[in-house]
Amino acid sequence: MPKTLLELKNIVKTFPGVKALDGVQFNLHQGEIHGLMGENGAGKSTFIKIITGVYQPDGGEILLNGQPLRFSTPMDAQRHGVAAIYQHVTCYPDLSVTENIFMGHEKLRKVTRRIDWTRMHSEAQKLLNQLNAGFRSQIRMGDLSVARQQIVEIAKALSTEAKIVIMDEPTAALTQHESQELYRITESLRDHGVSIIFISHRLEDIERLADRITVFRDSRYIGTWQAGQINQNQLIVAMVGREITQMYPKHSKNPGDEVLRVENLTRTGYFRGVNFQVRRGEILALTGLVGAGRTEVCEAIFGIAPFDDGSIFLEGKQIQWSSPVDAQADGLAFLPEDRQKQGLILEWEIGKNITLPALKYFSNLFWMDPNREAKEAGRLASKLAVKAPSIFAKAATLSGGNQQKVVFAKLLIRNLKVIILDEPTKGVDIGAKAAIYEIIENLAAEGYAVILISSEMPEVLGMSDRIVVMKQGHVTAELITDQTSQEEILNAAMVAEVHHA
Amino acid sequence: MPEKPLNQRKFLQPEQLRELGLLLFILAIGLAVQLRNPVFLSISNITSLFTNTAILGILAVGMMLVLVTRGIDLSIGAIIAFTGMVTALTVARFPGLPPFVAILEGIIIGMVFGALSGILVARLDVLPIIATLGMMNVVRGLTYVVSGGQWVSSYQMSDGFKAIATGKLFGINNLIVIAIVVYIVAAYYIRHTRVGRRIYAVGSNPEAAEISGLPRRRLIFLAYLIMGGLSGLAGVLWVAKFASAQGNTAIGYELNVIAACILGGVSISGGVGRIFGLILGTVLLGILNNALPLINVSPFWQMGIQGLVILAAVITNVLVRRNTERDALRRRAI
Amino acid sequence: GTKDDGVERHAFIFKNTGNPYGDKQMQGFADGIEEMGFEAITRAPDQPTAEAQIQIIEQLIAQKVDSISITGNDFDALQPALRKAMDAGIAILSADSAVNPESRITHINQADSEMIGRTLIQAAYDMAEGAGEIAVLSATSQASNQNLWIEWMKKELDENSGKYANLKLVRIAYGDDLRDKSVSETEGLLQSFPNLEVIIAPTTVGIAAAGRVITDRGLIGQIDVTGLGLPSEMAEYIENGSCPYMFLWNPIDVGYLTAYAAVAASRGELTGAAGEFFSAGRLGEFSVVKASDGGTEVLLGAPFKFEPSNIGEWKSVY
Amino acid sequence: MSDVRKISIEKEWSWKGFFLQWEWLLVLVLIVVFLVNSLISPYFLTLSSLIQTPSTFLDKAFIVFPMTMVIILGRIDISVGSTVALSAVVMAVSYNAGVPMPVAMIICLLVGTIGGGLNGLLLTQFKELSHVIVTLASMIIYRGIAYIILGDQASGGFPDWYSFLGWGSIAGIPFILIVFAVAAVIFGLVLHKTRFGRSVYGMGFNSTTCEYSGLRTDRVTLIVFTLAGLMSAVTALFLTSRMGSTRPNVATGYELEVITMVALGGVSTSGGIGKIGGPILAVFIIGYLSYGMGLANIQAPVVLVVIGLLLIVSVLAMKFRVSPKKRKLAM
Ligand SMILES: Nc1ncnc2c1ncn2[C@@H]1O[C@H](COP(=O)(O)OP(=O)(O)OP(=O)(O)O)[C@@H](O)[C@H]1O
Ligand SMILES: Nc1ncnc2c1ncn2[C@@H]1O[C@H](COP(=O)(O)OP(=O)(O)OP(=O)(O)O)[C@@H](O)[C@H]1O
Ligand SMILES: [Mg+2]
Ligand SMILES: [Mg+2]
Repeated sequence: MPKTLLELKNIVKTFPGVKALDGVQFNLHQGEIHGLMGENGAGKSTFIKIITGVYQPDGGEILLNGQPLRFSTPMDAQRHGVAAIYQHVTCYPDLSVTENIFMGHEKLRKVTRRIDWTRMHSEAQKLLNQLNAGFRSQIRMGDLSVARQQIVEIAKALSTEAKIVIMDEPTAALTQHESQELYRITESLRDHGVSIIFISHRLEDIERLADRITVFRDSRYIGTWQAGQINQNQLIVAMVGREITQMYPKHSKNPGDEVLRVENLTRTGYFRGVNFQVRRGEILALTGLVGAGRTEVCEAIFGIAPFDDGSIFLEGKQIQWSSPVDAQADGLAFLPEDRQKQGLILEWEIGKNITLPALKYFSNLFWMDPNREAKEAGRLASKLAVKAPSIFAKAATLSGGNQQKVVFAKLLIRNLKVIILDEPTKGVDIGAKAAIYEIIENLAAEGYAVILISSEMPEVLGMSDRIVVMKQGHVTAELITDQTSQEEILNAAMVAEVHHA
Repeated sequence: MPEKPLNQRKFLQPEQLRELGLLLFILAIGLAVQLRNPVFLSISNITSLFTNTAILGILAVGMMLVLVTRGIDLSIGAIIAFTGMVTALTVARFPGLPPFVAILEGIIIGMVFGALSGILVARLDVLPIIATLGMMNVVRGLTYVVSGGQWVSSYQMSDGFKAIATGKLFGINNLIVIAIVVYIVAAYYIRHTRVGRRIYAVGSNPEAAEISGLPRRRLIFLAYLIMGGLSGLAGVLWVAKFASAQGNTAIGYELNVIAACILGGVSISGGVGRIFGLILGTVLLGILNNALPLINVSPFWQMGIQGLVILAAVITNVLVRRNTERDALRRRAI
Repeated sequence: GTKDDGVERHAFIFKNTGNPYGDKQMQGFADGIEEMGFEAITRAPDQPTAEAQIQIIEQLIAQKVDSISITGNDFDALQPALRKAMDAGIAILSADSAVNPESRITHINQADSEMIGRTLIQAAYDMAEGAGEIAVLSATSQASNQNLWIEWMKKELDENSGKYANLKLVRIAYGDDLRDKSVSETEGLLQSFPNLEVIIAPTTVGIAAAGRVITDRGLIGQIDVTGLGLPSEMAEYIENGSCPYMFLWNPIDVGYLTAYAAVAASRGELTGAAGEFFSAGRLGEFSVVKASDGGTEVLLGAPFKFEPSNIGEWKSVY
Repeated sequence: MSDVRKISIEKEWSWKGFFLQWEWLLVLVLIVVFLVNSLISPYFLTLSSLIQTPSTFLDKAFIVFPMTMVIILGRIDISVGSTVALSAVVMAVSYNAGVPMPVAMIICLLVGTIGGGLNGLLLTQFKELSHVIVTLASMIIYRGIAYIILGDQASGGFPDWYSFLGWGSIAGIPFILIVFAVAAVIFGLVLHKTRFGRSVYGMGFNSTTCEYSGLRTDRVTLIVFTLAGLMSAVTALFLTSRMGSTRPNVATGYELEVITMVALGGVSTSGGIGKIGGPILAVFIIGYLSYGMGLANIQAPVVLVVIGLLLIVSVLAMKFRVSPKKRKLAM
């Protein structure tokens, strides 16, 4: 019988208007990786924050090594050997990586009590090397990409030499390759006796890592299984409450005329000589490692960022959008990568968020028409199954996946020709994912051209007609989905030669 | 280096670049003034430039800390007036009071007001600009009330008290010495102590600070407390230097201090600010005040010129920085 | 004016609060009014602006006071407000710093501007021993009385160009009545004109700042400061020699004289025509004379000279 | 998807929520001010006094409208006082150079508009620059230009009819109050009922999202700062009319007074929050308060203290009225 390290019983937590946890239980063994799963909004992140003392539970019991205990602050939890990597990176962008790692438990010199920079830098670098990070610990956190910030968060958890490490969707921002790296690290931690709670929406993460799996649904505890005891379908049923027969909808492949074409698109320092086109009714996947420049290319097309050379053609006519306003007017829509910073106004209600890109449609001459707005927002929110009591709920109170659905609704409010989706299913639960795939497919079927930026191989292979692979700002391959393989894509993304101009 | 870094090592960090730009700007202005009036770079003029800028510089340190926490303090002009008035009244009453006691008194009074702002902002979550705007009115009003509308004049102050600002240590004016000490302590504090770094962390991301359990409120409170203490110190120095305390002392001075900080690269959105930049920002303002009278600019033109120079300084900075960033991108192998 | 409770009320508005010079004027005014058995209202805005004074005037109109005497922050800008007060039957006077003749019955002038201007140049001539560079450190470039005095200084220099052939007015600087600015302007003067002999500062903050700089830099005896200043502020510098002597009138008397003029005016006994006489309590009889701005004024008398021998007794008075 | 969850589109109306609005607190404060004033001065509570009084404090209140927008945007404009001075000075100088008065008034509005527009232009062209430093610089520059133009002179001598702006009444109601009411209605509608207003609020919370959502964020910034300039010029018109002449140093310190009113009005300086009604009430609270205390001949420093305390206390009062449950962002 393995030793139970942490046990939670009957945990209840209510937010104004929402019961986030309703009598939830959980136990964690010494030296296991415990997968925690559930739909968006099931209460996973809230549960984690209760363990680490960010929130105090309204009811229930927490036992650490059999002793009842409550952490009043995360610092407190850290002292008891509990470290957490939160779902949304909580870094200090203006400080160095070293400081981000050691903030809260800085290394001090013995007598003078001054910060021991030399030691902190070298230890931080050691941790980074251990994680194969490939950047220096002196650089500013804000200069790193989200994926690299995630690595720093892991280093931070390691630095506290915690007995329990909690990871809330650590792979959401990572590519396949980087995820592999993370698996390796996680397993080696476990092998050193650390217990790990691992939250993810990706079945392959859980399949690969978890020794046991616990599922929450609608704020309730559903069950705990040994990894071998439950297959994928059963797991999905546990999470969603029904079967999802088909993750990727059947795609009717009969693309029409070309809608958007980019030729030799170049932005100094970001990407060079990018060519591709997308046709009516087609889903084009844009894939590659994080930092390959996919986002930058699409932002340049959308008019948010400039480009130095090359041209863009919409339905055969050369155009140049100097701002998203023009791009939108011509029927281009863009779903940004970072839904909290770029996609939503968190303090606003759902409805207002949805209508933001199309204020013009809801105003007569000057005046806004709130009724029309509410109707349309309600229609879209229902269509995308946003889980919220009303469209007047604040976006900040939604779970990650539901927030993403709201951002998605923002796109659908306008008439479109081309849709660019930058990692649309990042951090989205499996039910919502299926829904989003269906929406994407419907859009393609209706004749829209879709550009899908994705780092998830199954998604790329399951959804697209064609695949463009980027590496270091260059297109290294253009592949027909039906005639390619995962190996070929990864090869183009990681190994292919890039010819520097 | 065990590994090849992915991000190329940059020759200069963006902040350093910014400071270099400002430094060049200052040198250019200095040169231009020097050509018009050779007195500018004389020892005596430089001494007076720094003496007159010392108080601004001391205040800028406190304001930087407050700005780093995403705050702002508009009450410092009023606090200077109040502490100056009260210490002057004390000195007038007890001429034998040792100067350092007067300084201490000023610092303590300043810290009391700083603590009040700190409680309002950090404990009661009042927005900094509102809390300190309110404090500004209250403290300024109180200054008139405690003084009964009277001034304290130079003959009422002991020589020892006035020597706080006019005396010399190692041949250097006390004000400059005090400013240097403040800068050294501040530089050490924000770079090498835990609390100092944590103030930056709180400003950089308050939510993260909260979640990782930093004492966010206490750190913000501390920033206002320090600002208050430095304002109190400045109040004493001000009164000692000008040998007069009056109700409208340092009215509107907060804007000068904020300008010095922002010129020096402190960001009003928190988390960013360096001592060296602060020195440059302060010196640039000091030069503007010192140089224009020297080169015989009509008094009616002085204001316009000062504003233009400030604008030119910040815009050149942006342009220089954009340019170097473009170069850096060009060098990046893509 | 209407009197609800039978007691006449007379108001005095100074430039701004927290100014001991103004306090003394207000005190003198209140003394005079109360001596006559009436009620005095003394007001001052927190900032020395015409806008703020207009608000106070309106408040006084609503209170239906009998007279308003004002130390104007602006020569012209108070006219509409003061006209409104006049239309409401309130007697309007200006004191110390004038408002334009259309908006006042008469002006109580602390001293003849011409005399001040000329006296200050003569003092500088005396201190420079007949030759050398002199500079003026004024308040703001807007201050109307300072500007008038400076004009008379220039006139004195021009009209007696023979006598002042070797006296050179090199610069007029403005310290805006701010301590820090006045100090850096003074230092600017010292740096720019190494041969400077005398600084004339016809303003309290300016003259004290100049005295401070001269004292700090050990230039006592080399550069002399003179002008107009409060004895309390200047005591140290007169005693240590950086300012051999300076001038001022008694602000208490300015206020006191204004009080008597205001009461007389509110009764219609004083209409502001040149040649009229009225009596001002302990100060005796005064006459209304023509002023250089086209209106009329009442002159308090010659400015008083403060020097090492008498500063001791005055420094604690005002 | 099969199980489409129904999401409500009916807005819940709650009396509690309605009465917990900041504006009600301000109404309460205003009533208290009225009561106290009529107690301390017999001259306060007369109809004519109440109606006529606003003309003594409304001049700077025109800037409160655009400043509300600027602050909702999460910015601040400290150049408004200087813009008032510059546009007043240019108007006076051009009138005295022979330009007909109506044209001079249009010039005044133009100068203000250009001044505000330049701020907006700088902020949109140099996004790296902080709004504080830009408007601080223009604050110094605009007043500097006013000094360059007019030096130590005053300029005035306007035609008689011009004084009607600041002093005249229509049917017993001060003209300035009428204009203020019209402006309040216009700004209220623009801010709360139009697309533009919605964009302003959105940008106050998150301007990146607004940009990605295809709002013309630069244009909104430009318009808001231009409005600040324009309304400063309107203030200049009324202020000059009230003073009959102008100087380069008029309207000093207006920026902080205006910001105080906007802050008391419940507009959050961190952006996105606030309604037009609050600042309007705050204008009258501060105006009547200082007028009433002036009637009682209370000295200016005391008035300062009272206004400062009022600002702090009312902000605190609001804090403790609504439950202090703070929204935590999903981490
Ligand atoms: N601070 C808060 N205030 C109000 N409601 C909240 C708050 N935080 C979370 N909730 C609500 O609690 C529920 C659980 O949210 P939680 O973030 O724990 O979900 P999750 O399982 O982590 O979802 P995801 O997979 O999308 O991250 C959701 O309905 C959410 O809207
Ligand atoms: N070697 C490098 N040195 C400095 N910056 C780099 C380097 N490689 C990439 N970057 C930049 O780092 C930033 C962050 O990358 P990010 O993770 O956002 O990837 P991305 O460009 O959005 O691509 P993708 O969407 O394919 O992940 C990008 O601006 C990228 O150009
Ligand atoms: Mg979560
Ligand atoms: Mg990307």
